[in-house]
Amino acid sequence: MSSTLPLFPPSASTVAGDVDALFFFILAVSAFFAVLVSVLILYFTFKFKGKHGEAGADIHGSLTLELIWTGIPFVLAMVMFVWGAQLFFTLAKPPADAMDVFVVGKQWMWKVQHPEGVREINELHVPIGRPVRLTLGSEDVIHDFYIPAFRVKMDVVPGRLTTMWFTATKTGEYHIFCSQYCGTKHSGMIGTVVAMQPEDYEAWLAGGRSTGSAVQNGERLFTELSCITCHKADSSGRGPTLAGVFGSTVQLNDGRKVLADENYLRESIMSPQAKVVQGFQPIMPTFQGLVSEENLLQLIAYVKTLKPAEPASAPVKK
Amino acid sequence: MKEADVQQEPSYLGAPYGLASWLLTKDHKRIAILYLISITIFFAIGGSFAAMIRAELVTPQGDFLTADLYNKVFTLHGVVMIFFFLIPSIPATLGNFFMPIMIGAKDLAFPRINLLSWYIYVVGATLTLAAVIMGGVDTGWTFYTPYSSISSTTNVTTAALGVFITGFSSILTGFNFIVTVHRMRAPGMTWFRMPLFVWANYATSLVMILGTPVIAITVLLIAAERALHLGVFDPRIGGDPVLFQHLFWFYSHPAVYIMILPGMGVISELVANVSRKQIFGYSFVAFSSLAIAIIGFLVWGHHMFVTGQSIYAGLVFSIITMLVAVPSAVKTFNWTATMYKGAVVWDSPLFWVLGFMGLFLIGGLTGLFLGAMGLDIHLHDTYFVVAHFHYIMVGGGVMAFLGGLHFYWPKMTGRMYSEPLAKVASMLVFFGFNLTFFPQFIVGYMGMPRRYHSYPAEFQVFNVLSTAGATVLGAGYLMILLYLVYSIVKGPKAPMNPWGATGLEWKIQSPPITHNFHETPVVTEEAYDYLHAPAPTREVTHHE
Amino acid sequence: MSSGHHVPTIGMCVRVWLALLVLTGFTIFIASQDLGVLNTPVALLVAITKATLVIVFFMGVKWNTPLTKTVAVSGFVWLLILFFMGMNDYLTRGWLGVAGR
Amino acid sequence: MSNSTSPVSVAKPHPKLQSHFFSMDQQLEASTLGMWVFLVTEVMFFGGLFMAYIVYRHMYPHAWVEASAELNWKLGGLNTGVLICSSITMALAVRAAMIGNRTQQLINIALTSILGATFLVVKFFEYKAKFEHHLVPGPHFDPSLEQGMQIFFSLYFVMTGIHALHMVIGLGIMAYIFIQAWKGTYNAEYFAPVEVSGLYWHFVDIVWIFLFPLLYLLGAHGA
Ligand code: HEA
Ligand code: HEA
Ligand code: HEC
Ligand code: CUA
Ligand SMILES: [Cu+2]
Repeated sequence: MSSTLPLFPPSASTVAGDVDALFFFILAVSAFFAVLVSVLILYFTFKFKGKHGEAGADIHGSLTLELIWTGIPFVLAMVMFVWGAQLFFTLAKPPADAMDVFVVGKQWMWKVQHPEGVREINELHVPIGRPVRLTLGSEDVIHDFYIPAFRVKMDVVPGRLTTMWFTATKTGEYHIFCSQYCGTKHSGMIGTVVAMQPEDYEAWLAGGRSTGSAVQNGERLFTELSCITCHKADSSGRGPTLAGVFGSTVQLNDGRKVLADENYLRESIMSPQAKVVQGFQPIMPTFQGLVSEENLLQLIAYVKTLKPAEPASAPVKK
Repeated sequence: MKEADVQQEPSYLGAPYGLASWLLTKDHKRIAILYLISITIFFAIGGSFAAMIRAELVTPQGDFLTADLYNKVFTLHGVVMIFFFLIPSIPATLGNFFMPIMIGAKDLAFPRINLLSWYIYVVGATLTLAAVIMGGVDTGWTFYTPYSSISSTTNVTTAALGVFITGFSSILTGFNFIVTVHRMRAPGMTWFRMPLFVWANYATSLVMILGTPVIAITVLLIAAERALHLGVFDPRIGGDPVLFQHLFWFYSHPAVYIMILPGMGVISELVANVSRKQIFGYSFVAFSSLAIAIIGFLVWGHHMFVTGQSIYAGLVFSIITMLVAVPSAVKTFNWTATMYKGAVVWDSPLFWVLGFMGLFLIGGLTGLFLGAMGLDIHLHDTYFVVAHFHYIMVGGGVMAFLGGLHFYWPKMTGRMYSEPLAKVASMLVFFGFNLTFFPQFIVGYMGMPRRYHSYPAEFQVFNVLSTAGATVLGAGYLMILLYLVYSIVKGPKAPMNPWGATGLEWKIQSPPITHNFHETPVVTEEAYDYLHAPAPTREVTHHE
Repeated sequence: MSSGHHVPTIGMCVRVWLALLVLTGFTIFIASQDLGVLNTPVALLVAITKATLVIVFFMGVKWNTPLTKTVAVSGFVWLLILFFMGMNDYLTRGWLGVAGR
Repeated sequence: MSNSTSPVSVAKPHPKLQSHFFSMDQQLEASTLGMWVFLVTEVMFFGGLFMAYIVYRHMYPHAWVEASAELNWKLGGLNTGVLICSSITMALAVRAAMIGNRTQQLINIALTSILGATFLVVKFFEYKAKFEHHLVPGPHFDPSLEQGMQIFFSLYFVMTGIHALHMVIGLGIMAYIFIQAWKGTYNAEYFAPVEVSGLYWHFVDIVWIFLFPLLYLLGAHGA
């Protein structure tokens, strides 16, 4: 342990300061009320000390006071809500240029795959100054990916994908914790984020053993699992073309419209009949049990890159 | 208010004697005592588990218990403390004992069902203990799926059934209270003459009957999934584990108000008594109980901000969470104002009131940190949360329970305990408590996750402090246990009204007779009429 | 003593009974017709009508105190809270659109 | 709400008046209110299952229709009719108790019980068919069925199973009040137990009124 006792976690991401600011604001409000009430009750205890048999003053209440102490906490609470909600939005909407990293949690380890294909376990190397977006999947139970120094955390839920993002600002090594109880070695499901200068990161990437980028792997799987037989680049296959599907709004055959986000893609592969695209038969087989959570992420990464042939009709904005 | 003349009749304790007469009793006061004994046992069990947790966490390595054992220990600590101690604590003991008396009734509306609820509690508790003996259960008290339903290899089914069954005891208590308040009030006992403790218990009962059935069916679904393969939350067949959390917290958030509302009721009684003054803003305190009970049903999603719940839902839950803090604020300020220009007597109840106020404040205010979505991302499932809820549940709930127990002890047992010892114990508990749980706020903000059997070394200092505090805290509790038990044996006889308090319960003999009143009282005055309250009578002790 | 307690007439019971049987037949019939999006609302409407008939007449809420009426309604109101606040989540999961775009 | 209790002093207390009540009226009101409060808890109990039902139906609309088509709506419809008939006999039993007619009480309680038992017998045959068709969730569940159907059947079994359990309890209650009615316990002064049992029975009927269209009738228009 260092000689000076740390009382505060390191702040090493762009949002850490904002989170701390909100923390200090609520702390100030809380301290004010805690001190106010404590001082008052102690003061009254001494000041109005009475004897047995005496009675206090005949006071029943005051509407004005009630309104004041309903109103002020209400306003302050709303400020906290708005501030907290704003921060939450920031933390929930990754910037468009974020680099995509896939994380799969399983009892009791983290498997990480970088866009270029480098994999690591229980470690996550990231460049500073660049937004990183994690797509999280779980192979068994709920886990939670938590980096205290970045003030970010997200549950990793089996059966769906979740996302989180951060931009590291300071180089160094920080804890990764699994923060959702997941069984025996929950407390051992920890790791390290290594935040590096971008050039160091490039060097590290180059030194890592890459087994092909996520997209390349996804493309390979797309052929191996014979998705390609039904999903062609044009509309000649038995299934809809997947070009440009990501981010578009899909019309289903029961009249509903859904947004094709990662979870939709995931569901389309794992339980294809839940949402059937309009004009198609529910013939796509389920790949549940055939693809691992990692392969799934790769497939999705690949599908996301498929763009329609002529850019003019691209439904994806931006 | 002459008293010595009504002291002669045999009390509920003595008439008739015998174990069978207790185990088959329909007297709400005896059932309250049965509950009191049971929950004390469970507090000791839960406390022993807490001691094991704290012993483990002294060192970072996790060398005292194995990881599996640690997980079972904190699970059982949570399950026992919540379902078998804190939820029944005030309602089933003090509520059961005093609510009928306070409204001038001879008993609850359904005495037999009242007894049944205790037996159900015992059966549920036995099942849960059976799960412990058969090897424990390791899911955390929250039983999150799919860990609980498909991954854990421990006795989840047995424990779930235990919780399921205990739920019905809670439902029956709540249902009995509601009917009693509506149908059993004595002549003249209008709604706005009822003591605030009755209001609080009424609000609690609403939560019990509206929320508990949902947790019952939810844990039953887990049992069905494990035992019969009737999977509903299993992601492998397309189930959504987050749905479980919705159902779980639909009950378990309101349940935190089951744990604190009766405590707030007790504090309202105590604060008026120690100030010897009418409660400030009676109707605001009364209605804030109802507001908390009702709005409390709309905020459950604040436990799920980072589970992938939709942002829109998160927003709604967050804003209502902030709203529900306001009635608690109203209560706090009204209690404070009650003390203004009072005649504050420094009897032992005052110490519990002050302790409660301080700790509940910190606990409640830290709830605001957690309710602010952006901040909860960082704090969720860290020791900050652990500190938050212990401040409210132990600092608030248990303090209020102990305060109530000390206040009503003379009435319930007919004996006085040692005032100086009680004051020392309350301070011991207060300081031990803060030493235990304040460091957890810091270590939580630093990022230490909860339910960790081992942890990085930089968090050790705080954990050592915390364990040291827990030792003091445990000693405080043990001390209370000892002098209270001693008082039953050797304590001086209690007078009818040792605190000079208002209310029907102080106008009958200590301990009360079986049907509480010789004749049905007719109520003509508002509650907390301390201007006309009798002086406390301590002298009766001489008549011993 | 039980002057305040309404004794239901046999005629009323029979009428309610017939109405319930007819509604059951109706719901079965309507289920065989495809009404598109109206399928579920119609089925629910019929079920709610039937339940209301049972509650109001067979269970005697009509002749009961306001308190009982409140209690009878409150259970369903609370259930709606569970449904609404819960579905709040499920119906808005795609609210933010595709992350990063 | 006005103060509901009044100190009516009854000349000679009714033998069935429990000592902590003032009057038979108060006692009756307490037990009816009690039953209604209890039924609220029952609403919430089944409500949790309906919540799950809504969520999964929203997620797997297609599987829901497919799975529902596997259920036998004719048997479900028959059972609906049976329960509705048992509701009127129950209502008549309460009426008979209120007017103190012992014979009518006995007949109607017996009819109610017989109808309730019929319901359970039909249910038994339905369950049996599900086992034979590998529609019971778990390792034997037909793997060729689409995702979501297994959850439908899990919910089907839990919902109807718990409903059937309520029916069994209801039959126990019927047996009890039958014996009491036989002894001539109930009359215009004292009929609270019959009334309260009736409330319970009708409630169980209401649950089925919702279960029937929601479980059995989704697949009908497709087929
Ligand atoms: C008795 C129990 C109890 C009570 C009463 C409360 C009360 C509150 N709780 Fe707490 N809570 C728990 C027990 C309790 N809690 C438990 C057990 C958990 C963890 C469960 C688990 O995961 O295992 C938890 C977790 C928990 C979370 C989830 C944390 C997470 O897991 O990420 C949140 C988030 O919003 C929260 C918020 C609140 C709020 C806002 C209140 C409010 O009601 C508090 C209101 C009180 C005050 C605010 C103080 C008085 C007010 C003033 C003096 C005026 C000043 C006020 C303002 C300016 C507004 N609690
Ligand atoms: C009412 C509820 C309640 C109460 C009273 C307590 C009381 C205490 N709790 Fe508990 N706690 C919870 C509810 C409660 N807790 C819950 C719900 C959890 C979450 C579980 C989960 O994650 O699933 C939790 C988790 C929890 C943790 C976190 C574990 C983890 O996440 O890894 C810790 C750690 O310090 C802790 C400590 C303590 C301590 C030191 C006490 C002390 O206050 C206890 C002091 C008492 C005693 C020491 C016993 C007193 C002595 C006697 C009565 C005399 C007789 C005794 C004997 C014969 C032995 N608790
Ligand atoms: C037997 C043919 C077939 C195979 C093999 C197949 N699909 Fe499909 N797929 C379809 C059809 C038909 C649809 C449209 C109906 C539907 O939504 O189920 C579809 C829909 C989809 C969609 C949703 C498209 C949209 O426009 O919304 C995605 C994504 C998808 N498939 C991905 C895959 C992937 C990835 C694989 C391989 C792992 C694969 N499919 C294999 C036939 C197939
Ligand atoms: Cu993974 Cu905890
Ligand atoms: Cu909560």
